[in-house]
Amino acid sequence: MSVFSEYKDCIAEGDLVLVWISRDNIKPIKVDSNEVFNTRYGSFPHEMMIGKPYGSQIAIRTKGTNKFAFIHVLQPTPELWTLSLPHRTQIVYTPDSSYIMERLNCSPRTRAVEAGTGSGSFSHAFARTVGHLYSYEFHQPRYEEALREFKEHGLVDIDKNVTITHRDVCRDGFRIRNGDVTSHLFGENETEVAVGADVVFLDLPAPWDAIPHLEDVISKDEKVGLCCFSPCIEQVDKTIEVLNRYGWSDLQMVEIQGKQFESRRQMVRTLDDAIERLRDVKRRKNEGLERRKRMCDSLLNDQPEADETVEKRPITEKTKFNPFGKGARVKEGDANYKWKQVTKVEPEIKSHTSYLTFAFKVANQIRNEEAIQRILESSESK
Amino acid sequence: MSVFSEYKDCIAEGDLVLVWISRDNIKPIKVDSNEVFNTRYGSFPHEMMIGKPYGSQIAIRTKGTNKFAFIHVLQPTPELWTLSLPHRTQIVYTPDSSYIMERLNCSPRTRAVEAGTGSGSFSHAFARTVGHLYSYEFHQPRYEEALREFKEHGLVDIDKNVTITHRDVCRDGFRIRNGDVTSHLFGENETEVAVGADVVFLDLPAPWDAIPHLEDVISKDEKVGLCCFSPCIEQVDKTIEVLNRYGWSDLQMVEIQGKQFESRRQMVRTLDDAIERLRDVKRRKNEGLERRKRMCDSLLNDQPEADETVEKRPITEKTKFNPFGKGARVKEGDANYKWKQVTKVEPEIKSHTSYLTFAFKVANQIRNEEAIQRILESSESK
Amino acid sequence: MDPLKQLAFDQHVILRLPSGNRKIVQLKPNSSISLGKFGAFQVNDIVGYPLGTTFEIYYDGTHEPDLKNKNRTPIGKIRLMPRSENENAERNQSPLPAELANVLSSANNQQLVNLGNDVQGLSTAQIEALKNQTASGEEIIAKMIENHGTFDKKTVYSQEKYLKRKKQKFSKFFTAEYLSSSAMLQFLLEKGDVQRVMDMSQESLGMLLNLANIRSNGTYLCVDETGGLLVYFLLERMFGGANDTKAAGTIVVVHENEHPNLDLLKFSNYSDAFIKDHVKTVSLLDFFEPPSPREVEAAFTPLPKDQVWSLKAGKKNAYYRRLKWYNNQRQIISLAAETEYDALVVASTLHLPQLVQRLSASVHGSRPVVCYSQFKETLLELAHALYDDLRFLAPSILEIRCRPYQTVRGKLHPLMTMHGGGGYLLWAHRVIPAAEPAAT
Amino acid sequence: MDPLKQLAFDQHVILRLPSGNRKIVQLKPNSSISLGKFGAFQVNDIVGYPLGTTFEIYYDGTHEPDLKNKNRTPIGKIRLMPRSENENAERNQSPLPAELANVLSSANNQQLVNLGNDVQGLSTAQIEALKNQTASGEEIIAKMIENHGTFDKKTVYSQEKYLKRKKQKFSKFFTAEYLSSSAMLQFLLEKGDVQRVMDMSQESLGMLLNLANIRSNGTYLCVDETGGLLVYFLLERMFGGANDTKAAGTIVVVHENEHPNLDLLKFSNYSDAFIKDHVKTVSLLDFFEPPSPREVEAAFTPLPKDQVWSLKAGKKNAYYRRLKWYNNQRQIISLAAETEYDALVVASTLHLPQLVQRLSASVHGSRPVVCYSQFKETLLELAHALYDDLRFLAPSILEIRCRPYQTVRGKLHPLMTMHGGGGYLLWAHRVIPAAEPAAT
Repeated sequence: MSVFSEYKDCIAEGDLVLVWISRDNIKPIKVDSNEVFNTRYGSFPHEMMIGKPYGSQIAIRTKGTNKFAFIHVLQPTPELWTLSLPHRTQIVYTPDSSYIMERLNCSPRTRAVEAGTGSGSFSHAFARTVGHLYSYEFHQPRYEEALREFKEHGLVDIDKNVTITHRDVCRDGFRIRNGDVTSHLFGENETEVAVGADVVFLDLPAPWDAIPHLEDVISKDEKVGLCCFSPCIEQVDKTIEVLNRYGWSDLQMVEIQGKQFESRRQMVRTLDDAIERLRDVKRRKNEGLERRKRMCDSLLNDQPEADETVEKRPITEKTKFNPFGKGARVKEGDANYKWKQVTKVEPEIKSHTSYLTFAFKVANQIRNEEAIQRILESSESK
Repeated sequence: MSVFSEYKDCIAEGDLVLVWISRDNIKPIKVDSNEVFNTRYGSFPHEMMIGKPYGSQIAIRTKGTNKFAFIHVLQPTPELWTLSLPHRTQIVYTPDSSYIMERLNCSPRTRAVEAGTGSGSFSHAFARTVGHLYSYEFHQPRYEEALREFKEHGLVDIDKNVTITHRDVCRDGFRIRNGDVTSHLFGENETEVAVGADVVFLDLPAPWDAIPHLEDVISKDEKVGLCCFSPCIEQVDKTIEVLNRYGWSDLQMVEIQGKQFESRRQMVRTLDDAIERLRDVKRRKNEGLERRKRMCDSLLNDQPEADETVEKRPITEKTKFNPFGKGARVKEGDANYKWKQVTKVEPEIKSHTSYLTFAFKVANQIRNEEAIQRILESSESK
Repeated sequence: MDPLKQLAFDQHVILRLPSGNRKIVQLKPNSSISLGKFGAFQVNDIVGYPLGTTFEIYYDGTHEPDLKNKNRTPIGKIRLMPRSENENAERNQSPLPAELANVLSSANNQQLVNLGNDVQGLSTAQIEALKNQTASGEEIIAKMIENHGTFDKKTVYSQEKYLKRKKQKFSKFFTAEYLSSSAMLQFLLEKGDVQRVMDMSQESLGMLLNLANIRSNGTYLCVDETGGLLVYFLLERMFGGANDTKAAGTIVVVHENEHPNLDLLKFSNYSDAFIKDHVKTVSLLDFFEPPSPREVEAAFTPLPKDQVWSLKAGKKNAYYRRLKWYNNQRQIISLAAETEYDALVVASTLHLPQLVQRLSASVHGSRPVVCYSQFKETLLELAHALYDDLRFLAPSILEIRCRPYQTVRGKLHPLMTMHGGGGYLLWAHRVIPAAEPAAT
Repeated sequence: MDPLKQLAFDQHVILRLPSGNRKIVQLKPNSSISLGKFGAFQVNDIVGYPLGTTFEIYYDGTHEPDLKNKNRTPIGKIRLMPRSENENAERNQSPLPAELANVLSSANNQQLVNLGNDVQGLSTAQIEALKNQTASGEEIIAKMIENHGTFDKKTVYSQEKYLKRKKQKFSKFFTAEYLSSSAMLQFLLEKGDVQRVMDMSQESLGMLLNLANIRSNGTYLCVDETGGLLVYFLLERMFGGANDTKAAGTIVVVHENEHPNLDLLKFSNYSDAFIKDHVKTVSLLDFFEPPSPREVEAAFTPLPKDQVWSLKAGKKNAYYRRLKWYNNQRQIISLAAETEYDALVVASTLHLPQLVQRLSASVHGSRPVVCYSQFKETLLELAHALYDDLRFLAPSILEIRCRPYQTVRGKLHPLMTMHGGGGYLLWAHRVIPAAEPAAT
């Protein structure tokens, strides 16, 4: 079974595991009891993971410094995989892929076509959800890499729900025939795969060249949904033109904008405290002036040393009242201060990925009149 | 002096005043001691406003119901005017106009060209800030209405900083000559206005037709900034093409997105309270069951009436513990409950107004070599 | 007929009207459905066509006037909408709708002076008469353009705006769509039930489903204050509307009130039996204070079947009542104390830190915790609480917004106004903290 | 020469570099300015040209190598950048840069296999040699394309990306711009001073200036924790950089520490005298607890001028010290107790409800109160406080965001990544509540 399609309880030898080091450092590993996972914080023998439940924190003392270091070991999901995967191309991120899947109503009943495979990020999300995914990749090295990866992840195999095909769909269309470079294993008398897709996702520089070929592989007796993923607005324009020409309707282009927020704290600094601080500074300044004057006077007048204890206070100290910890390094959330919870958007936001152009098609708008009559008659006879 | 360009202290007869009834109901009135301002909450005689400082709340008791009703009287600003003005066309809202003004570095030194005038929303903001505004409107009734309004607002007059001209700038350009339909009052030997604009704002359906005419009116010895305001992306495309052709550079198109949030409160409903409530319901249900059983038993057994007081509690009451005021109408912020401050975006947001395309031009990239030499020599001799 | 592909009898479907509004209807055999000003039709006339088909209602003058109720919309006939009309955008290169092809237009509105309704040559009465005749929406609109005094003074842009408005007013067509969870959400939002659905949006829910890794064969713990909408989203993702699925998968709904509220599921096309199999409910009280297994087992012991059969009628009934109680108690114990869930999905207005932290005790390691809230501020409080709790990995607050465009060639731009809101998500993973290893 | 139109000696200007980075420099006569890898130039060569001019630095081989410091950038010559290069976008219809006109390209990257740097025929050493010769950036890039092994296997899109990257690396041009307040903000953000400028954005500041109705002849109360940036924005809007303005207008800055921090104003081109005239500062303590006028008047009485003249030297000095103190105290009293401000503008990390409510006592009726904050949550708290205070009308929280596009024909799209942040604004008006009229 695929580690992506089955919930696993404990980590076993040979499992694909995602090691969470930090938010932007998640590494896939294949568990091997002879191996060690190295980070700059310390080394974690795979042995420590085996038998532990997924989600476990693995903690060590580092050799040299004897510091506490840890990682978390997670079971892969398509969304975590997207955060960790090796980029072969620009990838489709979860805000886009999740919207596309929801808008095209993806479920175990779905038969989906995806071109191109790219880094396989969206393929994993599709594979988790749909009945079958037909993925196409035109770039030979990327095709081979994706095929190997999908096999390793248990997505491509007999009984599995992903088929990947090496193909320039813009030139050669979507039909998968015996002899093509594809992961599909043809049966004895099988000459062509019956794709019958009801969901189509095109992540291609020129989707308009691929759209005319879709007729060969889409389902004819139901509503089919399509999404084109294009970075530039001019691509959208050309896509709309061709979609209209080929009988797709209900066109709508949308953008998805995703933002992530950090949870932070800001010190609550009251006006009263700020004023009191200034008052204190002023007081001390005046005291300092007077003290200096008195010292000067006493020096001149040669008075007794009775006052000395009072005067010995260092005159450099400006203020003792320091409600905001100025000058010190105050840690956010320090219990000695009051804090207000605030959100902060990530410093760099993904302000644009691509435009999503949706369209739909019901190829054969016909009904079986006889079947309707039969149903009506049978219900009347009841 | 214009009520828009001079801070006034108190309301006087004849003043243009903005009456704030509610956030989306702001009405401009001309103060006239014989008039009454009517709202559906009550009638406010202008008399009550005269002599009061701007910003005053005017409060009355309504005649029939004797209810407390009030309005606020404000001095107009371009931003408040934008919220209250009669829409002759789509207007430029403050998030856009403020960004344009800032990006084009508007100040009292600015000489601005605006086409078209439209509802005059942006004209008021320009007039507040710039040295001079040349506004053009091609639609005759709108031109006349804007002219009347600008005069009333003290923007157009001798010594004032707005000139409005009736013109189809796409066809006839921007030059203002003696004999044109314009608010400019020509001097005796003056045949043409020396516009010399360093800021240009084009809110036109086809800005590309106007751009070639700009050469006549823009300043030549400094950097000139331009902004085109267009709702559709195809307009941006054509605009970019023409801007490139006419030597404008540093092109950048942006969108401004403005959101407004309401400050609200959400009741803090703890899990413990919710569980306690269920416990209470269950207890009462059990008690009810037992009570009914006991009443049944006592009826059958014909017991004394000693227990009656206890049993008379109405058995319909489901729970006495009602920490969240269920069933009652709880006002947001009711002091009997705990609340969390939350923000809520307005129910309908302006998701798009127009694309803003900026471009810049330095016409004459030359310097006065002699002047430079003189400065250098004089500084050396010091 | 496959009710997931074709319009089927007794199915709930959602109709899209020319105004852009939606309406949920059930396709009862031999009944009719009225769409008000957009006409009325016989259910039998549309059943069997693919879901997503657009139909036009037309009147050929043969319909019987309703003598009892003159205001009742007469039932028209149905034909398939010709495809060229059945589109938001134009098919051909020219962005000009056919209706405007032979009409003059102005380069701008310069000559246009607003005269209100006076420029429309047809009186309201004449238009009403047209409507009651055989005239289709298109014919009415064509007549109105013909009789419009200053139509040629408008720009093409203004003409198109006019046309669109009139089409929305006089066209009589509708599209019958599958009632997906997103369609139900859209319907409720348009209906004004924004608070009821906690201001959710399709994009936030789509993100929630993916982040929570929802799929068939999972067992999910869920708090749903929307009356079943969230549960419907989960069901659709897990089973795709199929009653005959072989897939396993369970949603356990923990509810705040004595009885769960999943009313919206009655519009779904899942059978009661299917829902009973795949959706379990348990109150917060029962979940956090389940009965003790020992007491339950002590109170009742199921009998072997043959012994039950031999019971007398009265006793048999009592036995089955007790058995039902026993099974119910067993189920509560199982859901509350014996299940490690594959995700926690929360959409609740209860104070989140307490709720999420306590429910998460039942979530398996490495599984996602996803919480929807209308307000970012409540998630912020939750995020800080989860940060301080070692059982949660990397809580993040997310905002997802979809921005739809007017998707017409030559006039592409984002919609000018949109419904605000859409809420926020918190995403974290349940993890199992390790004891700090002893210093070596 | 008008320093607001032309590059002037001793002026601070901001230089835009091919990398998109910015650099603030002062144009000292007879000095040179180094832009690192983008070359170095003589200030005298650019002064006098209009602000906004783009210059190219070129080396014709005549420059003296710096024998003492080989790493020092040699000073090149200046010429005006030909206008066709001086653009982000292409002039002509074809979206193809001239460099690619005679190069083959592929319809897609299908044939492209990533081989790292090996496909570049020129070695790093060869490129370095080219750079040290007379070669201009364009010549180097042309040579690199020529020697690129698989350039013809790239799509046009990929080729353009390559070209852009190389241009940023090897081009030697810069644009000398006026140092506006927005430019200064941009510079500080790029420099990484995000916290110092409270994560402000140009769009939020622009909105703030308009909402606060900032213009010449106003008297504004201001709290500025950004070291003077906010004050600079106000000054620019009020006076447009002109030292010789006849316009009145004052900014009163209330500061939290003993001394105000308006350090950034030293990069502005306003004279010290101008700033002294138009920017007054007073500490929070002095503002809220000003000296009593009676005590100040009792402590000192200014003498008529002729009496001052007749004072002896020592006494005269003492008199002037006392007079300075007196004027200072009088000014504090005037600013704190005798001025009704035309707007309150706040950018502070102090607890806002207290701060804004107390400062607003000095704001005239009908005048705006605008508060910038990096965080929406602190403004939310403020909004609730102002709602409960009848002196404030309709507090609103606003978010303004600018979304820039890659503005190239045929490849229009929003920038893929952007700096987050930009803060939020609260906008309200100061009003004067009326007593509830007696019931009649």
